[in-house]
Amino acid sequence: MINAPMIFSIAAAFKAHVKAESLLRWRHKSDILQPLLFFVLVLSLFPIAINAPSQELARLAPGILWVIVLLASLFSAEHLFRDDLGDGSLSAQLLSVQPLSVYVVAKLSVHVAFVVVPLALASPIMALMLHMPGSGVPVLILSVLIGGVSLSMIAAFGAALTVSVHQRSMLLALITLPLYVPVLIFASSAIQSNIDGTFPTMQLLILMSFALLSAALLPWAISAALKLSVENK
Amino acid sequence: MINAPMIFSIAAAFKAHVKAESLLRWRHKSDILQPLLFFVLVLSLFPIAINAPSQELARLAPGILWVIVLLASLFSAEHLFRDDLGDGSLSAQLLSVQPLSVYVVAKLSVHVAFVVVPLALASPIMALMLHMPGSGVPVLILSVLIGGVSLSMIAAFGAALTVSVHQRSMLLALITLPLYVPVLIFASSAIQSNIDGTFPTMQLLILMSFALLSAALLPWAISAALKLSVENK
Amino acid sequence: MKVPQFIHLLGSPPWFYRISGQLMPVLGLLACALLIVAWVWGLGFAPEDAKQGNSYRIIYLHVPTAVIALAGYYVMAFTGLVYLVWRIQLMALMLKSAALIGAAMTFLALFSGAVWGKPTWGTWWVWDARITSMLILFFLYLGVLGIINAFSGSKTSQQAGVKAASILALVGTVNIPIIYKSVDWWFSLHQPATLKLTGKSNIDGSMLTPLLIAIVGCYVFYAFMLLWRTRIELQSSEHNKQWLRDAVSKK
Amino acid sequence: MSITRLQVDRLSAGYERPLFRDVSFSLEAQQVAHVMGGNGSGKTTLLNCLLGLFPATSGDIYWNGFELRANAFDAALYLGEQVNAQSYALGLKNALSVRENLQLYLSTTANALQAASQTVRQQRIDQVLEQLSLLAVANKRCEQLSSGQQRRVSLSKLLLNPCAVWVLDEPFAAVDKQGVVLLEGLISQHVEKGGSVLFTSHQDVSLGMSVRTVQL
Amino acid sequence: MSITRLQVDRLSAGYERPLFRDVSFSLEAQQVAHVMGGNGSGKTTLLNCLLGLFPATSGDIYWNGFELRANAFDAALYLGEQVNAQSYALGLKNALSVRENLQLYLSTTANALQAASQTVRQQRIDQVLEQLSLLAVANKRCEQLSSGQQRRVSLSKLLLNPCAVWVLDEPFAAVDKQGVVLLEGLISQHVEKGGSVLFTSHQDVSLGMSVRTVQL
Ligand code: HEM
Ligand SMILES: Nc1ncnc2c1ncn2[C@@H]1O[C@H](COP(=O)(O)OP(=O)(O)OP(=O)(O)O)[C@@H](O)[C@H]1O
Ligand SMILES: Nc1ncnc2c1ncn2[C@@H]1O[C@H](COP(=O)(O)OP(=O)(O)OP(=O)(O)O)[C@@H](O)[C@H]1O
Ligand SMILES: [Mg+2]
Ligand SMILES: [Mg+2]
Repeated sequence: MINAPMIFSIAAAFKAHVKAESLLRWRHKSDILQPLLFFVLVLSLFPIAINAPSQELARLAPGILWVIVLLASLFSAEHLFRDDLGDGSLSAQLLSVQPLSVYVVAKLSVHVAFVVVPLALASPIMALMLHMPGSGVPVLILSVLIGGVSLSMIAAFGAALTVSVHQRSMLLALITLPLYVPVLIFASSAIQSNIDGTFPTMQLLILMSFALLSAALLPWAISAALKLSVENK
Repeated sequence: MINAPMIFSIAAAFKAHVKAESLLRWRHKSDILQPLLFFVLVLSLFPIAINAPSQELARLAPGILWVIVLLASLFSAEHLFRDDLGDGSLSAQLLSVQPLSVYVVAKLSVHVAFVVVPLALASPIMALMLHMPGSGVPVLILSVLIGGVSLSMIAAFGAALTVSVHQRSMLLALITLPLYVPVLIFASSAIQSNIDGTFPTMQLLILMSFALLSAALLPWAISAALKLSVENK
Repeated sequence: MKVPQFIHLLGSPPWFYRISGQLMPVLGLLACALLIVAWVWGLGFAPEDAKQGNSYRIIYLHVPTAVIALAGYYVMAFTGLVYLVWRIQLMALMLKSAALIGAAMTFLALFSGAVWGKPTWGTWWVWDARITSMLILFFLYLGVLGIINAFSGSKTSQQAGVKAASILALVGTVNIPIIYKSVDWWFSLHQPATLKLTGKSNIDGSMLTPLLIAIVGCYVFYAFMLLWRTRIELQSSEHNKQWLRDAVSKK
Repeated sequence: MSITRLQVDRLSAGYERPLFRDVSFSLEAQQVAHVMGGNGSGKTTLLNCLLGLFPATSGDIYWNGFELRANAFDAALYLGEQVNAQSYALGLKNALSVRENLQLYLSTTANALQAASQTVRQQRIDQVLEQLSLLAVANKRCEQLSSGQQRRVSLSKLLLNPCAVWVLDEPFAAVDKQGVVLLEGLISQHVEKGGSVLFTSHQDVSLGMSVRTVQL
Repeated sequence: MSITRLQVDRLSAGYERPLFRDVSFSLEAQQVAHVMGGNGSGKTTLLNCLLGLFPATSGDIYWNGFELRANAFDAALYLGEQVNAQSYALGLKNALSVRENLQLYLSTTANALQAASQTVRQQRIDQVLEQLSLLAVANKRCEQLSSGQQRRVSLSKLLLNPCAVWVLDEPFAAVDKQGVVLLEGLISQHVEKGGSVLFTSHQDVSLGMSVRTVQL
């Protein structure tokens, strides 16, 4: 049995990681609802705080919605790697022959599926609550879906950098929020221009290229950051 | 030496807890700046996202500022009891002859000093960034100082209830934000009415009574919640 | 502390199981009867509203659920109080049931209100005092459910969870009047008069009677649901107890 | 005439199923009891019950003749197991140095040195650190210690706070041979001076005195 | 003719000051080495160095003749110390059951069973659980286990993944007597079959074979 050949396939490992990660999320079922709840909760603070007539709310809606999407994606990424560092699975991944990026990409895919997709699906209801004109809704959903990919990657990068740090939430915000700005600009501009009557092809294409760029580059940065975090532990 | 009398004074214990807690915060110096940074960062997202003329921003400023104060106080309380539960100090406190509330009140006082006071001091700069009229600033500072006490108590209550829970940030938000609403209302109303030219005596008095009420009642609820969290661990 | 007789009885699951078994058919039938009468009357026979046409008829669902939603929170908090003071296990189960049913009722009130809003105000949602308070109430319920759900390990941690939920419910009870009052005050400052439709009722008497019946029916329905859910919880938590097997096999 | 420090009567506890049923024993002054049992037999659970940190299903616990109510006793000093998901950790603050941790311990718990001057306390702490060979790392933060050193810091509380009953969950885990001998010595001395010790351990312990066993 | 599995040449490492200097040793097939030293002598640090999880100050490490680069080897199976602030924990997911943890382990690491069918793997897991007397808690979540049971779950990876070199940091801590005997047996068997083991322990271990010691 000793020195038996180690059979190993990247595709199989990817699938296994996706399965494991989904299982873990599923085990904490209520966590799945949490970004959504956060979305609704923070959203309802604004009308209370601002107490403005509904036309004005409607005009602010795209901006407010997108700020909340940023915050929700930020805080839902906070714990992405924490458990794995604490329980030793991260160092086990580092020791394994498999490239760390397989694990990273699998984890991120599950994260996008469990966080970004629900946020996108819920956004029409939120738009309704802020009296946003119905014409803006399809682009809103699209922008959250496409922009959400970049947001998740950026937030995961921040989470990987700060995972070994004591109180990480605020530091994470500090790293992540500035990187979010381009996405925020093009996303809220897309919705606004759609409400104003022009289909925002340009903005959506730019968001798309952000998404591709971050999905292509950030997993490497994340892997490198995770290695540092293990050594720093 | 065995059975030596146990000398014990509530005042001394309170002082010792305050000292220890301040030392711990001081050890993680960067954590002190974090609520402030969060405040600035999230605030600066709004002008980008909303893209409104400055008069309009100014009118929204009290509301937006206060929503961010809520979020900052929420997330800075998240880890209040986490370390103490994890490293066993909380169960040591439970076993001790001292009432748990001495520890709770000491911890909360330090929290208010390290979070609420800096937020209040920083708020004028934030008000400036949103073009809020200078006349609103003194009341803004007052409202953050007074309202911040209730917010800290409420957030600490949420933190105590959720400290033994796996992924707690969102559950904490769910518990805490609804309880924040009255503070939010009277604080933003106070600033608004001050800008409009009347000194908001009534609102400030109400905020003050909220602060007294929560400072008088919630420490008990927090102590009780902490006991339960140890059992759940 | 001296335990009152009634509370003492509640401490005995077999007693509750027996009594609720007898009460439930009565309550169930009564609720059905009242609700059928109210809805048939309200939907079929009450006159059309001068301003809103037929869409107002959703009031027969909307108002009863809204009323129960608030009352349900107090019921839940009361069970929590009794549980904290006397440590009666049955109250823990009842608190769980009350939280679930209350949240469902609140959701129904919000949902029926939104459906009503579309034809009346031309929009699904409006930030007016009562609606906002109702939404906050919904969050308060979700918080209690979230806590119960989060403490889901062993039996001990479930008990700790119910205690935590009770504390939260009690804190919420102190807060609800404050929240309602402040929201009401705040929105009355700025709200344009057109949105005051939910304000003082100027409902015709012939519309009011079925509404009152529907409200009473809904209360009875709530009581029925509470007993029913609690029985289910009881069955699953005491599934290996002898008295339960006896009680089930007697049927 | 001996003083009964701890009296346990027909105690039962468990999670879904009972882990132990009707356990009865007592611990008097100048006695040592070793709680024995395999992995998962319920030793940690038993200790937590005795201190009111875990609810018992039935049975009674008396400390110095009074019934147990959690949160109101100074009868015992409890050092938990070295981390395990649901057990109680060592009670050390990672961010503080060893010395700061012990100072904090002295100032926040009720103990004989609470009224003593700063210098007296400081001296006592240095003595204790010396005894446990921790002087070299006294100014390191606890998170920078090895696992055995962390356990030693937690053990030094036994010397700082002269409590009559020591309740120790796996105190010999992670300490090296020299440390085991040292701790055995501490326990013997404590018992000779009239103290009582209740501990769990998977290792054989040689205390040079009779040890009651509580088998789970 | 023996295969050199691990070769360490004049290795030094430490934090502010060096913990050990110029440590050299080698580990061949069918050999066991016991890393010895008091608390804080640097055993855990040494093992982390060997696996590339901590940077050495100087010296060379060769695994199967190749120089160590972190993140690219399947040569060894490393089980860390049971939690301590800076060390590596057991690699178990608290929220998953024992069985799920082992399934996850099998499916996400490169191992001989990776291509095997679901049933084969399941059977193997059940065998291993039986061997470590964990069948009774196989469906409990790991956070609900006692510390010894958690350690046993982590040890069961040794049997699931037939890796040539085992690197074990305090594997005997927290396990009961019966568990110690079991683990000693596992180590002996592994070595007889041609494996190598490097471990640390403060307890005396009787393996019935010659053990090299590496003194720090
Ligand atoms: C999501 C939207 C809505 C919510 C959450 C909501 C909530 C409530 C609540 C909490 C009550 C209180 C019952 C009481 O005070 O005892 C109520 C009553 C009522 N609502 Fe709504 N409502 C909504 C939409 C609407 C709409 C669109 C209308 C009609 C135009 C409407 C008309 C009424 C009326 C007529 C009453 C009875 C008033 C009274 O008895 O004084 N509501 N609603
Ligand atoms: N992050 C760190 N920063 C500074 N010093 C450290 C750090 N981690 C460990 N040390 C020091 O390195 C030394 C060796 O630690 P290590 O964990 O390797 O010891 P060990 O031999 O495994 O001890 P034990 O038997 O207690 O497990 C200790 O004296 C410790 O104080
Ligand atoms: N939170 C929990 N939920 C369910 N079961 C639990 C929980 N905590 C512990 N158990 C179970 O209770 C049993 C006893 O655990 P305990 O920690 O008391 O054992 P122990 O005797 O201290 O073991 P060890 O020697 O390994 O430290 C174990 O079988 C464990 O699975
Ligand atoms: Mg134990
Ligand atoms: Mg070590």
